[in-house]
Amino acid sequence: MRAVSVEEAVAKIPAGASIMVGGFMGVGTPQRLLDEIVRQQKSRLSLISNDAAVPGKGVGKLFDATLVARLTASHIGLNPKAQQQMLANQIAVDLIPQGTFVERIRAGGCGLGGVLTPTGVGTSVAEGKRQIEVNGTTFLLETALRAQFALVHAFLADYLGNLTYALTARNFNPVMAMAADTVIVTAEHIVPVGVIAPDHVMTPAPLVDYLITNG
Amino acid sequence: MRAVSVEEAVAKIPAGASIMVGGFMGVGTPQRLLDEIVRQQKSRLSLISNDAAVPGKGVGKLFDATLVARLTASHIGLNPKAQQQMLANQIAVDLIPQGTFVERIRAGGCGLGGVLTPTGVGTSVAEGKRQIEVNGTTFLLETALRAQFALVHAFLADYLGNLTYALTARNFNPVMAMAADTVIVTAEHIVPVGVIAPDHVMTPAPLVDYLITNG
Amino acid sequence: MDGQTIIARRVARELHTGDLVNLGIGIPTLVANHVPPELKVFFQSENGLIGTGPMPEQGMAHPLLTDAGGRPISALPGACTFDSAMSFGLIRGGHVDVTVLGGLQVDAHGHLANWMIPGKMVPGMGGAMDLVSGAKRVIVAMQHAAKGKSKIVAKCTLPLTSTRPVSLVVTDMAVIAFPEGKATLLETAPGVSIAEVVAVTGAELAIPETVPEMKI
Amino acid sequence: MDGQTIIARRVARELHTGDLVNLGIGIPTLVANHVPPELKVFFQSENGLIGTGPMPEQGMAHPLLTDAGGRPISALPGACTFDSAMSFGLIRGGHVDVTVLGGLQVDAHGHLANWMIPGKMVPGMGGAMDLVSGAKRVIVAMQHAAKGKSKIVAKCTLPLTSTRPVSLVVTDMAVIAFPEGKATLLETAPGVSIAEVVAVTGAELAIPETVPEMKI
Repeated sequence: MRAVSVEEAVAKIPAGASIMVGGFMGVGTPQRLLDEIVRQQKSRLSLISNDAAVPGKGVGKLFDATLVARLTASHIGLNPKAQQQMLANQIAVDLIPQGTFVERIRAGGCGLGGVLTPTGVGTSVAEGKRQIEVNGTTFLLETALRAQFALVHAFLADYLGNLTYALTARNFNPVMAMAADTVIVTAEHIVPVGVIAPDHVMTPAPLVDYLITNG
Repeated sequence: MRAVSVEEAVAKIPAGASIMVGGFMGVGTPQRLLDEIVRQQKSRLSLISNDAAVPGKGVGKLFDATLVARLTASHIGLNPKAQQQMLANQIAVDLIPQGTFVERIRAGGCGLGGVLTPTGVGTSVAEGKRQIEVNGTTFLLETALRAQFALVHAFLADYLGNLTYALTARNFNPVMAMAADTVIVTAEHIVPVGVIAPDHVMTPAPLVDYLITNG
Repeated sequence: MDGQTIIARRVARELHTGDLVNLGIGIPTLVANHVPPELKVFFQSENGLIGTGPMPEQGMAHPLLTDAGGRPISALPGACTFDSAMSFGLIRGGHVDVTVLGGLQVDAHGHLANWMIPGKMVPGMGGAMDLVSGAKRVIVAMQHAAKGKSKIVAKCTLPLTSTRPVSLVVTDMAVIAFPEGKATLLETAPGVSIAEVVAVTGAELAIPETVPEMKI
Repeated sequence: MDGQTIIARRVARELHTGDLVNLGIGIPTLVANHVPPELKVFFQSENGLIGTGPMPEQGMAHPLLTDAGGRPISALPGACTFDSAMSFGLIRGGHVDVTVLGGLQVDAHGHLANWMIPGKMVPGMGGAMDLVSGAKRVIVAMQHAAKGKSKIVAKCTLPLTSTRPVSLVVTDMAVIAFPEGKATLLETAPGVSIAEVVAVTGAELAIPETVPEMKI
């Protein structure tokens, strides 16, 4: 793990990169990283995020700045800008069930090729997907999902990079922290080693590549 | 959740039942439940447990009392009694890689039909299993594993049934607590509601069916 | 009593102490207000919480504690939090005893459509498909008809949420279940006759010998 | 210096600050004793810990803090614990930078057999298959020969642990890698000649122009 400024971290992300961003309707989202992505105008991003938040908040800012070329998400209904950009074919959008979304990312982070889920069998979600029967039940094969970068927001980060999350801001963050080549973290508080008890660490330090420094 | 005596809880387990037992080499194992199973001589058990521990400890006691008919595990090398019973064909043993073992149980608990793992491809583990290719890589299809009963050992349990585990005694316990029809829990300490902070709960209360009372 | 309150009160009677319950947005959210205090139910918010409590008092909201719509909530004593993999493990794995969801259409076989109107509303399914596939019981809470058209239809014309039939539909006019895959009228709302229900139902309804009035 | 110490010291030189490292039982365990203190390495114990420390002082052991063999260990400041699904997610997902494992046989293509001797030793594979499938680098630490027979063989006769070739084999006599799928002698142990290595190696060995002596 290296501690770097937000400018230095975002400079590592090329235009056109695939990025996973933690958060649920903007809660638990690394806002400082998103602001800096907008400032550095990283365009044509392939965004993997549960939702599109709302304009002006969380990943919503990426749609305000029209920096997204492709979106993989479970729900974008509360961001009219993302909806407009989708309907105008400015963004290619892949909408998938939320449980499938998180399970595909988990598979990507855990070295699994995919999982068999009952969700979506017999619906439009099944189109183009392999169906596999196990003991007489039909499942969809949903394949692993990874990204070049995971942008993660923690509550506490210690000097080694151990992370904890608070309340409903945990959501997709610990899962995404396993599923990207490079993991960049912002934290509400950076604390000395030992402040987080071993049993309370949710993302182990070796998973973190860059921790954004204060100020 | 109901709080019951260890005698009452074990009385609910019929002979021949399938039971998942948490613990790793006897660490994090619900010892009181195992002792009572031996006392009540529940025989022909189908045991799902990472290992066979050692004679006299943890699930090792079930082999001492020859109560196991079938074992699904990843490692039994440190229990000569389990080895003998396997080699004498007194126990049917299914040995599977540890990562596959836990992932199959997780699938069982999370409503997945199975997972695709690279582990075991091209080895004897692959025999009789479906192989599935994803983006040019071959994976084994490993199907979900569930049991009638999960016997779980926690560090703290609150009056509602929320659980935490300590240090390396967590291991398979939270995963198994999701993958059985009936979940029976022993805890080192039973504490009032609120003693365990929401972010530190590892097994949510609604998963627990029976908590074994003190004494 | 208005239609939404009738629905919410009737659905609340389906819950039991110890149940893990997930409420969708819209009318389902209102159910929480009608659960009697002696009933100890666990409410899950799929963004990562069991034990959701009411809106916090003025000035007490925490930005990291919200419902799935991003609105501030509180957490009851004994609440717990988790990541999204666990949240949907609970949902898909059958650990949620009851989910209550809104509906656009429910058909004669109990199939639900509630996530998309092609060419019009394409918000994404969020957690709806997992909830209908995985929860032990799926209750649809919706108005019986919208703009004069029945939402109970012979066959869904909108994209399905799941091929698994729902357990129960509670509307402002009736309670309907699907024994043996056939829409069956179980109860009528206060002051609503069987004939009135049949008149505004777009699917064939089996009518048992006795159809009691909803207790709400 | 005895053979085990040679192996452990040489393997330790493969580790870098920040690496997440998993050590198997036997000789691999000894590697931890030879890591220089300025090297900040994370050691994983697959029963659920990153940050394993040395045996606790007399009277300080805790029954809920052990290694994968059930022996008491300690935890360093900054350690963290997790369940087995996470532990093997780390392993299978390529988050472990280096795993060091014992071996029964390694063949000319780098295939490892280390978990079973049919009819004799059937303990189960534990975590070995996941580690060899998933860790970024797999290092085998073993004696070059046992009972006069080379453990480096043309083709494994024992059941394979994985079809993925290992990255490096470190023995009491040599360091061997498998560039382009071919066993290649990289280094010899102090006082051991190339000819001696070749004589006790059961597989064809590519010998580069210069084969330096191990730095240990």
